[in-house]
Amino acid sequence: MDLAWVNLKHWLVGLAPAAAQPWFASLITVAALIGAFASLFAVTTLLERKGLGRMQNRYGPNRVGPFGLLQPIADGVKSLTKEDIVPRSADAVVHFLAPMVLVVPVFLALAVLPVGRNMAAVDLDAGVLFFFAVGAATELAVFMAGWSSRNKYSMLGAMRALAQMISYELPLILSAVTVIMAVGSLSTTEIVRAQSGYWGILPQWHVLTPWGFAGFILFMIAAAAESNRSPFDLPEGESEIIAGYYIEYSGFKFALFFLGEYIGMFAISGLGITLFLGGWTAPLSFLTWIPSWIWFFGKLLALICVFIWVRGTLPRLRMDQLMNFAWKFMLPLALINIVITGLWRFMPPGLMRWAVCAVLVVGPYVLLGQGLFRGNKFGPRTYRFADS
Amino acid sequence: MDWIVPFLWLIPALPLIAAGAVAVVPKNRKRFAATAAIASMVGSLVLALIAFGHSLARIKGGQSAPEVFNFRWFDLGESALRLGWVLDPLTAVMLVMVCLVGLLIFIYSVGYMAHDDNFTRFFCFLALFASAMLGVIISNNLLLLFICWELVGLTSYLLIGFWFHKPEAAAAAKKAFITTRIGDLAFLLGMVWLNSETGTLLFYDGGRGCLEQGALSALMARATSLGIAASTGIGLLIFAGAVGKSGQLPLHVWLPDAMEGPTPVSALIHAATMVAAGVFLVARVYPLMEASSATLTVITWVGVLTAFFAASIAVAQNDIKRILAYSTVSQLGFMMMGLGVGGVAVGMFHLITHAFFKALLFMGAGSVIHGCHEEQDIRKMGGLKRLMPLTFATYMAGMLALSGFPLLFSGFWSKDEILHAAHGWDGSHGPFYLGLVAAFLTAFYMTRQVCQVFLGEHRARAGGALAAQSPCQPHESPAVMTVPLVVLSFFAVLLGFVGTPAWPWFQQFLKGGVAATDFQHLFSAETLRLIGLSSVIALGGIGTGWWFYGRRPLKVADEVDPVESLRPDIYGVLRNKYYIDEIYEVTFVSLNAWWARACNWLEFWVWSGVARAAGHVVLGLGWVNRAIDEYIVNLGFDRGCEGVTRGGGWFSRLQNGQVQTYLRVIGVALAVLVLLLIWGGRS
Amino acid sequence: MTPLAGYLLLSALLFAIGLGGALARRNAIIVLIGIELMLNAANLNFIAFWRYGPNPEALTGILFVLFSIGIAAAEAAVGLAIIIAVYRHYRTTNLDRITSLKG
Amino acid sequence: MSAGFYVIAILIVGSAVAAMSLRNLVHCALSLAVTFAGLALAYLQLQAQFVGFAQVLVYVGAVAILIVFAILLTRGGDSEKEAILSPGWVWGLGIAALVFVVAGGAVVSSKLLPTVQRATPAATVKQIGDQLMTQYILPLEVIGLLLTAALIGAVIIAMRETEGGQ
Repeated sequence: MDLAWVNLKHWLVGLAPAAAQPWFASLITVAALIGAFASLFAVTTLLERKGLGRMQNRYGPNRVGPFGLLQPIADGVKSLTKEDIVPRSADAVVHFLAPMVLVVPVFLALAVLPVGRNMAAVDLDAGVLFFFAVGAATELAVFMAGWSSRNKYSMLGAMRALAQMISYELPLILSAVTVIMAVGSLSTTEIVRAQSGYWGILPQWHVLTPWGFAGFILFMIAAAAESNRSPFDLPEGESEIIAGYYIEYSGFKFALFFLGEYIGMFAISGLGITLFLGGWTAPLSFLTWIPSWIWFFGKLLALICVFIWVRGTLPRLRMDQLMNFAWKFMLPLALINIVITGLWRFMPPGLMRWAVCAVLVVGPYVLLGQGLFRGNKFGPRTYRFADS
Repeated sequence: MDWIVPFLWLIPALPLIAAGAVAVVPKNRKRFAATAAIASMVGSLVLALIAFGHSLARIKGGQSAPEVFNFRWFDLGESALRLGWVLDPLTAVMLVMVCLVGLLIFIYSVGYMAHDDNFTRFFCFLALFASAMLGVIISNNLLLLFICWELVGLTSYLLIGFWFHKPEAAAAAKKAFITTRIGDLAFLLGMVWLNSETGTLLFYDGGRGCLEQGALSALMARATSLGIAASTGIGLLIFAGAVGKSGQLPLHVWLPDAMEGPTPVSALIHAATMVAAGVFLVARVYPLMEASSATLTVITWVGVLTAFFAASIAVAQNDIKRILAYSTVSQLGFMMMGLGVGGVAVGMFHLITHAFFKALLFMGAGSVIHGCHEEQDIRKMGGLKRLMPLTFATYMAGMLALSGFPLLFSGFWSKDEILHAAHGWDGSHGPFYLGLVAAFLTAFYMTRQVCQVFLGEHRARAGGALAAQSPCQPHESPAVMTVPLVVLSFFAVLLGFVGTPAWPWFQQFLKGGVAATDFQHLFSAETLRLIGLSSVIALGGIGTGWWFYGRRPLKVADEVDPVESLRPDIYGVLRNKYYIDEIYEVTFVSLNAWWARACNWLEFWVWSGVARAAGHVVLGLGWVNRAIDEYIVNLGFDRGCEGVTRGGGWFSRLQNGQVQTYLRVIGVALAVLVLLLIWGGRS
Repeated sequence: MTPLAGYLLLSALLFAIGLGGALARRNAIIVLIGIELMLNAANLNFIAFWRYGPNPEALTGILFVLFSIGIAAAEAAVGLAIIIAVYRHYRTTNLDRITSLKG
Repeated sequence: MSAGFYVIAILIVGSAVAAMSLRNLVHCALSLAVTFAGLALAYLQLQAQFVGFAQVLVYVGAVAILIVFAILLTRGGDSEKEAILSPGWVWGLGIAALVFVVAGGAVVSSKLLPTVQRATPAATVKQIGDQLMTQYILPLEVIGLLLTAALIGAVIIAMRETEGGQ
């Protein structure tokens, strides 16, 4: 059961002629990845709309199919059949290319995630670096979309998004660096293997160490910002700049952007799971009989639910708050966390190491938070009125 | 207590941590800053005392080899860079001295700087300084020593310029930094040379260090093209670094100006510790210095000349801190001379005693300045004996120690030791006699200073009328300042007894031996004669000073100095410090400025001018041609003229200020270069 | 043609394109882009020599390129900052109009 | 010479030419990003995986974005109204062609190039890391210092002067 999908692939590859087998294997892997995550995308849109609806005391979609379960299909049909509008003054080529440049790297990034035992599409020696490298390409796509539309709202949205993505990329990568330091490898499969042991019944996940916990929290906050999720959704804030860099997109291109955003969120959550939550390993030692890929997708769904929950709960940040938070809070903490990881690596195992590292994690958090709030750097909202 | 050696780094680390902590707290957390700095110094002092005790116990056990802890810093290709720390008697003594004096000065600063807005910054720098200085002391690698040495220089710069809003302070800081850099450059060269000769910069490394026998004999055998042994050359270069840092001739000019810094800084850095770092450096690499008599001769002469010059300058100064500054330069000269003629123990003994009594004098001066509301001119003081009794008593102790008052005070014994060694030096008797004169002058100017500051009537008001009810009445300083004074004066008096000829404990400790009481030596005829001579010199100096200044104190501030009325010409030379600053101004500084101007001129007129002139000449020819053309030959030469004009334009286009044109030339050059390479490879 | 020669030619061509752009265009930013291209051409050379050179066990080529990438990042940051400062002063990025260096 | 090489070479050269010749600066920058990506592919082709990913991360992710920002900050996002070539552009192109001919000639005519095909060298991340932390530690530190200095320098240079230094 654990290796069901792997065996299925081997069986399918065996059907092809010998010369074409490597190509065929790649094709199957790619198709499986795209299929799995695209259907997860469909499920997620429904889950998000339903979940948000419940949080806001309404039903959410409930007309198409039983309990509105067929809503994603209806959405898909709608966006595919809609008219594709390109503004007259837009830079047509760049406008056309932007969604592709967004979606392709995002799918590429999925390739290095081990979604189950022996189920990484490619097992790269520098997997994590690959992930971040292709992730960097999405910034260019955002800029292309915003600039080519010749619309000041989309330009503003693109600039906001760029500034935000660049700012949060630093804590994102730095918090991932802790894991790389601890494991001593950039390979995602290696990182999962390093977490596959158990202390008694508890798993040896990185999130269960002080630095890992701090790193995980930092990583997920930065991930929310990187994928433009609430409360960091300024680039597409509907109430401020309508929809940010994809105002001028409609129909299929808009759907591609939508898809790209969600797949990006899956990819980055998947990386978070791989780095901190033990990848496909079971959370308790007596649960290992459940197939590994179920664990991975279960964790992924759980994280997605957290994202939806956060979106339904927190208000949007202001631009200066966003920047201050990244540069004055996240970045120093991520740097301190790296030092603590080094300390953890060189201290002898035991309760002492735990206590020291925990204190060192909590101390800067409290101090920095206190200092920032006292300086009113990102204090409560202030209001300015037009006539004053 | 063997654990102390690997953990020696804790001693500088504690103040460093304190400096870091103080650096990040807000400006108004004065109490935290002072507490952190002082606590770190207490911790360092405790560790230093442990190290001292450990060293003592080892010597008692008969082991005298330095203990080292070396480790690999990083690999550089094939070779590894190794650092380490060393614990030997020299380190132990210096550690205790720096920590103790530093601690007292830290405490004193709490009072002195209490009203300064930048209190926390001050303590941050002070702690950083202490850390760097302790790093200099413990390092077992010339490179590590150099790093800390430069850090010390940096903090000195920061602290001299602490009141950087005063232009003099900023200028003095810059002067100090640049002047010492000259010496440091030589130091760096010496270090590079040493490394290339011996392959290591570790002092002691189980027989492979650069101060150990193997390396030294190789150095001595190695002759250079200049006809001197490599050991001499390296020794002299390293000594040049010490000259810069310790304010010896001819690089002493920065030290008196450094008195623009706050007084605790003067006491800590420019009297007790940092300026002594040069002396310490010479003592640390003494095996290298000892390897060639030429080096020792240079050290001796530089030292004694400095001692004499600075002492004579001090006679004619009126700024209370400047007198002490020149006195410091002079005493550092004594130390150098002691190192040159008598070895590590002689120089170091004076260093230690001097550190205590000079810190005491500076802090006393600070107390006086504080009490007199930032007045520094001794002519405007006077009569403070009544107003500041505690300061007066402690100041007297320091002054008598510095003057070398016979038998009781520490300065007497250490200076006597130096003179004794100079007397026995087989090079020349010159240093001995010059040293005697310097010692006499020392006693004289200190007496002058004390008489003018503390005796007579207060002269702050014009005409000498003392307004007793004035709010500006001089007052005694708070206890936080006077208590360190009392502690220091205790040491200033008693410290001499650890190194008397009868019981040379200190000297033996530095040599790694145990001292025995030996009254025979004390009462031998030669010793007695020299002790007598020193006593006469010191008492003579004090007496002469009293004759000029004590009998009849100044009445008004602008009265002519008695010595000046005696010999105005000499006094004028001395008051202007032999015009050394002025000489430097007209030689080095103006040479530099002239050279810069010349370069500017060359750049503007020659290089750029050639291009322009070429253009203009050809253009001018074109103009001439056109004139001829228009008025004489008419249209005949039109085309030729155009060609020439274009040629001129082409010349001037070579320098058109456009980056791309330059880039184009580079591109052509690149192509030519590749062609040349191919050609060269073919043939 | 061996693979090494192919990569070297590609690198030379890239270098020449960068140089040509840097020499022929008016805009300072394009000139900077040209310089980036030249740098990258050099990097390609290093990697090609590492891959096909006599001693690929030594990672010198790769490490050199890593350092070169770091330096190029610094260069781009400083260069663009200078361009922005110059733009603020002259209100143009046209190199023909920026001739303060003229003698 | 594999077909992959030719594809990559055409991609690199074509996008580089575009980056150098297009009228719109943003198009130039985007072409430059394509060139960088093509170079990264070339590195992958040459088995230098780590360098390839670093190339994408630094150049496409940072340098290209930086250039785009600079273009927007200097209002170069619109197509240029005047001529894009500087007056002496013929000279410039000539020199560039000269450099290419000379360098290419050197490569083609060289007899020093090894002709023996070697086994693919392995450069794992671990090896690179080990080398960086041992033999090349000093350059690494220097680069770190350089980047810090460049960061501060760039901020200072680009900072507005008008808002009063204090």
